[in-house]
Amino acid sequence: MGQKSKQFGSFRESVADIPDGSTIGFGGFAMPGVPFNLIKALMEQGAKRLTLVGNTTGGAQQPRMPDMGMLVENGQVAKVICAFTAATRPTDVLPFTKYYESGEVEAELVPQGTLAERMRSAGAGVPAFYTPTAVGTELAEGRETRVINGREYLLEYALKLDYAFIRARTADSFGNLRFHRAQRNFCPVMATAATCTIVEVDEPILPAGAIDPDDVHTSGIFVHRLIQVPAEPDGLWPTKRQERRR
Amino acid sequence: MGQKSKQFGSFRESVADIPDGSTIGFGGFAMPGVPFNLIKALMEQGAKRLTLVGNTTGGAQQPRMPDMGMLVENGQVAKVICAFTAATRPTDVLPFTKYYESGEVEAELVPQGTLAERMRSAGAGVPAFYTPTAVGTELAEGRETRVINGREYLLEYALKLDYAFIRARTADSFGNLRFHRAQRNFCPVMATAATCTIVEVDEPILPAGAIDPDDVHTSGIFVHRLIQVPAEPDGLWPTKRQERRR
Amino acid sequence: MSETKGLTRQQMADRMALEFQDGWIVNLGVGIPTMCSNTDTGDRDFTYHSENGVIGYGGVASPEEEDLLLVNAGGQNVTLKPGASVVHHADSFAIIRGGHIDVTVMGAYQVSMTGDFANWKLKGQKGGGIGGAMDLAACAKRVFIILEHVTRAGGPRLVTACDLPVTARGVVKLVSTNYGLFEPTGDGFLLREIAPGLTVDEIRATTGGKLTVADGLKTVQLSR
Amino acid sequence: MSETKGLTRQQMADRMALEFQDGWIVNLGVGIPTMCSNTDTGDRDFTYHSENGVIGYGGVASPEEEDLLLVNAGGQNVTLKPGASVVHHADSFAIIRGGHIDVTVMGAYQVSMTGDFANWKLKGQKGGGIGGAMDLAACAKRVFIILEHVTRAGGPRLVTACDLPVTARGVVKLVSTNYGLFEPTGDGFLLREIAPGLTVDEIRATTGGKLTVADGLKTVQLSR
Repeated sequence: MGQKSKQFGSFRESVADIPDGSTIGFGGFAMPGVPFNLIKALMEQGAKRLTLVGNTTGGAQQPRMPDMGMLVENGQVAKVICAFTAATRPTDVLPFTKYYESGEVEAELVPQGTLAERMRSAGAGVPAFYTPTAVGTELAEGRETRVINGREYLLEYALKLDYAFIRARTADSFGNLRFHRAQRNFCPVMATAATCTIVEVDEPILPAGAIDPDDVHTSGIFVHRLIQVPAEPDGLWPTKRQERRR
Repeated sequence: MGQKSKQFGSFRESVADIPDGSTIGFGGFAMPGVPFNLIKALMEQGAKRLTLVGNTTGGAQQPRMPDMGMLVENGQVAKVICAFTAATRPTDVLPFTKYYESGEVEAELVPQGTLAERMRSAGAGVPAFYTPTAVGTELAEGRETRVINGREYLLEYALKLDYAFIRARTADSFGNLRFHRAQRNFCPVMATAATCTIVEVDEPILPAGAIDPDDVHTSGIFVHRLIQVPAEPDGLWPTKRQERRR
Repeated sequence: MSETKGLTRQQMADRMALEFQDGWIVNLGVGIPTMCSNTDTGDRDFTYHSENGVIGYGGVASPEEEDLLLVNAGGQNVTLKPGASVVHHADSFAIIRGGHIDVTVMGAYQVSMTGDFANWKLKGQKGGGIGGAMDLAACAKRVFIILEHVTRAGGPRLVTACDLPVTARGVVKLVSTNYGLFEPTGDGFLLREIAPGLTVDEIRATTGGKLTVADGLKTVQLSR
Repeated sequence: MSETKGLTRQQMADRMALEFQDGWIVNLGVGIPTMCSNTDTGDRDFTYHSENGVIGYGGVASPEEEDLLLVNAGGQNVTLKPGASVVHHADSFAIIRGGHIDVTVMGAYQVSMTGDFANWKLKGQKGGGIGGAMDLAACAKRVFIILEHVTRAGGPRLVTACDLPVTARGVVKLVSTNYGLFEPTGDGFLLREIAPGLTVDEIRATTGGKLTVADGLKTVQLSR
């Protein structure tokens, strides 16, 4: 279903052409689904003035793995769009905080479900939708609302991505993907919202047709580049989190 | 994950409490996914003044299996909401047409993607969304549009269902479903939009946990009643369509 | 359909299919557009998408291959190519509405010189058959139309303005008829290629709006 | 957290969990709310939903059971119950926004007598941690809050009006604190059950708005 191979030989090559100023979505929720290897490659590649989209800037957990916050610390980021600019527990201070407070980096704080739906809408050709989320809060101040059937809703706009960086368990050569358990999270949604979706894959890439059509989580029509993650230490893999101290 | 069984012993029992005036969605696109047995049971049950939602009123194909049009012919229907009130080829006259033209039954004609998205929105708590579909056409006359980023869009509202009648290949006792190939179509979407989802299932109902969590198409949280389809002739199964004559 | 001049139905589809580029995601309407999948496009290979959520279907199934629960948008039992997948209807139209379809090929009653087209409702009909046509028409990256050049009564189908209810406005990029290959230009049609046995004058006489002719007008090349 | 009067954190969670009805779909926030899953609710059984799309998770995984790619919303490695399934983030929040969650239990800094609550941003903070809280708060069928009854400085957390930025307005149905079980009433709070060792006067002195007391006030029954 097309002659061009989607398989790339290295993470470096797979991110080489990403220009300054790109908007990039990063899959992942806690460890599962985070594209550690692509983030590392992007830090080496050095693109600047990026807009990053993801659940959180990261950095609150140990051991720390490559996250959006590291790109901030690396001076590559103009803006982040995420559901947390601070950690869930106020006593955890994120590395991101000082860059945000100093004004070095801009942030747009979006409720997690609205964030997911804005990207889903971008992929689905819906330019705007109404949601009850955040009505009556600081986030709705000065924004357009509308009463439908007696309830107040906030207007939210689609959020398109230039690139999506995601991680999957299994892929075939056409780019069909399967995720394992909570690895799925934002990954399939970002794939639909992005002009170019780059996937780091846990397992060796299978021939097209090896995944039953009923079992595909993300169709290859949304996937543009595939790279298999090598074994450690060459590849970065999820690790067990250290227990928090109380 | 709850003590109450979702399994019903007969189609008759599974539709017994459906009141007059209900809005019911019918899965299916061509033969796959059509809940033939539930439609038959509803014809016997006799609820009146129903609003039916589905792709088409049916009846253009041979052999004719239970379809929305039969409920119309049975005098049970006030309104249909669908993507076809006439067949794709104008020379095929649907049985529905005479009821519609005489004004006995009302119809709301909705583009297929808008129909699916309106139900998805109902299930997803989105009361309204914008779409480029049908802008500039007869369907948009007198309706609210809005220009976003230079393009004109039509405002569409969520479409909730009281009941969804769908057909699946596999189910477990919690109601998790899997569909085979094109059987999926509207079925998972209608399940999310309905207050009560009733499923006719091709295969014997499995114990909870028999379907890998990564392989579930529709979560049991959207499913309320399950009935296994008996073998023919007691159960109605898809059959090969007759070839059309040119 | 009555005997017509110029290209056969399969030839009209073949000419259109030669426009597809390798790797395109293609949605084919019922009728003549479906015949595009029979065209030999050499090394170029496509992913066929169907409104009911089947991505990557192949040819019509032989009796041995037939799966009653696997149909395309025309209700035909089809096969799957390696790499195929299935999604539900909302996701299938998210693919369409989201602009992920590279080309949709549809039949029509009329195409106007401004790129409007009509294919869902006859004159005086109450209701009609929209199906996925309005979503595809408004949202695919390219809308290509295949139709017979003239009506049974001999009137034009390429018209200055549609007098039937339109499916979408200003979207048609290319039209394949039995008389040739055309592009709507706003104030008429550009004849890009002419069918063997037709003359420009014949075409001009049966086409609405101004007919312009491509420099060095070529004849449609036929492989069958 | 400092030593407090009345119920322990687990007891506050236990009391709340006893409100859940058989078959409910339950979303538990990080911290004390998660402890609701430890409560013995007898024959009643629930489906736990997590924002990241895990439907039907079970307890925290033992080292042998641990799957690094299976976490709940708090990032804990969990197990799955029979009947579990996984969806992506947009579908997971479609479940939330669509009103399919029977109850969400969250922690908070403040709850007001009109049912507003605040849990995403501290005073003077730039930005904050919203996560899925605003979606859950606005859309779950019931919002239950568990919090310590007084601040470290001894001030009330059940207040006449939140002075922190709110997460949602008018949504809180029930509050479990170490002092007892409360319902916001619009102009104050209804004390439904009192914790052992507390007096109504102590509670009144540390609660914003008017405190009303349920007829035949019961003491919170503790199983541990």
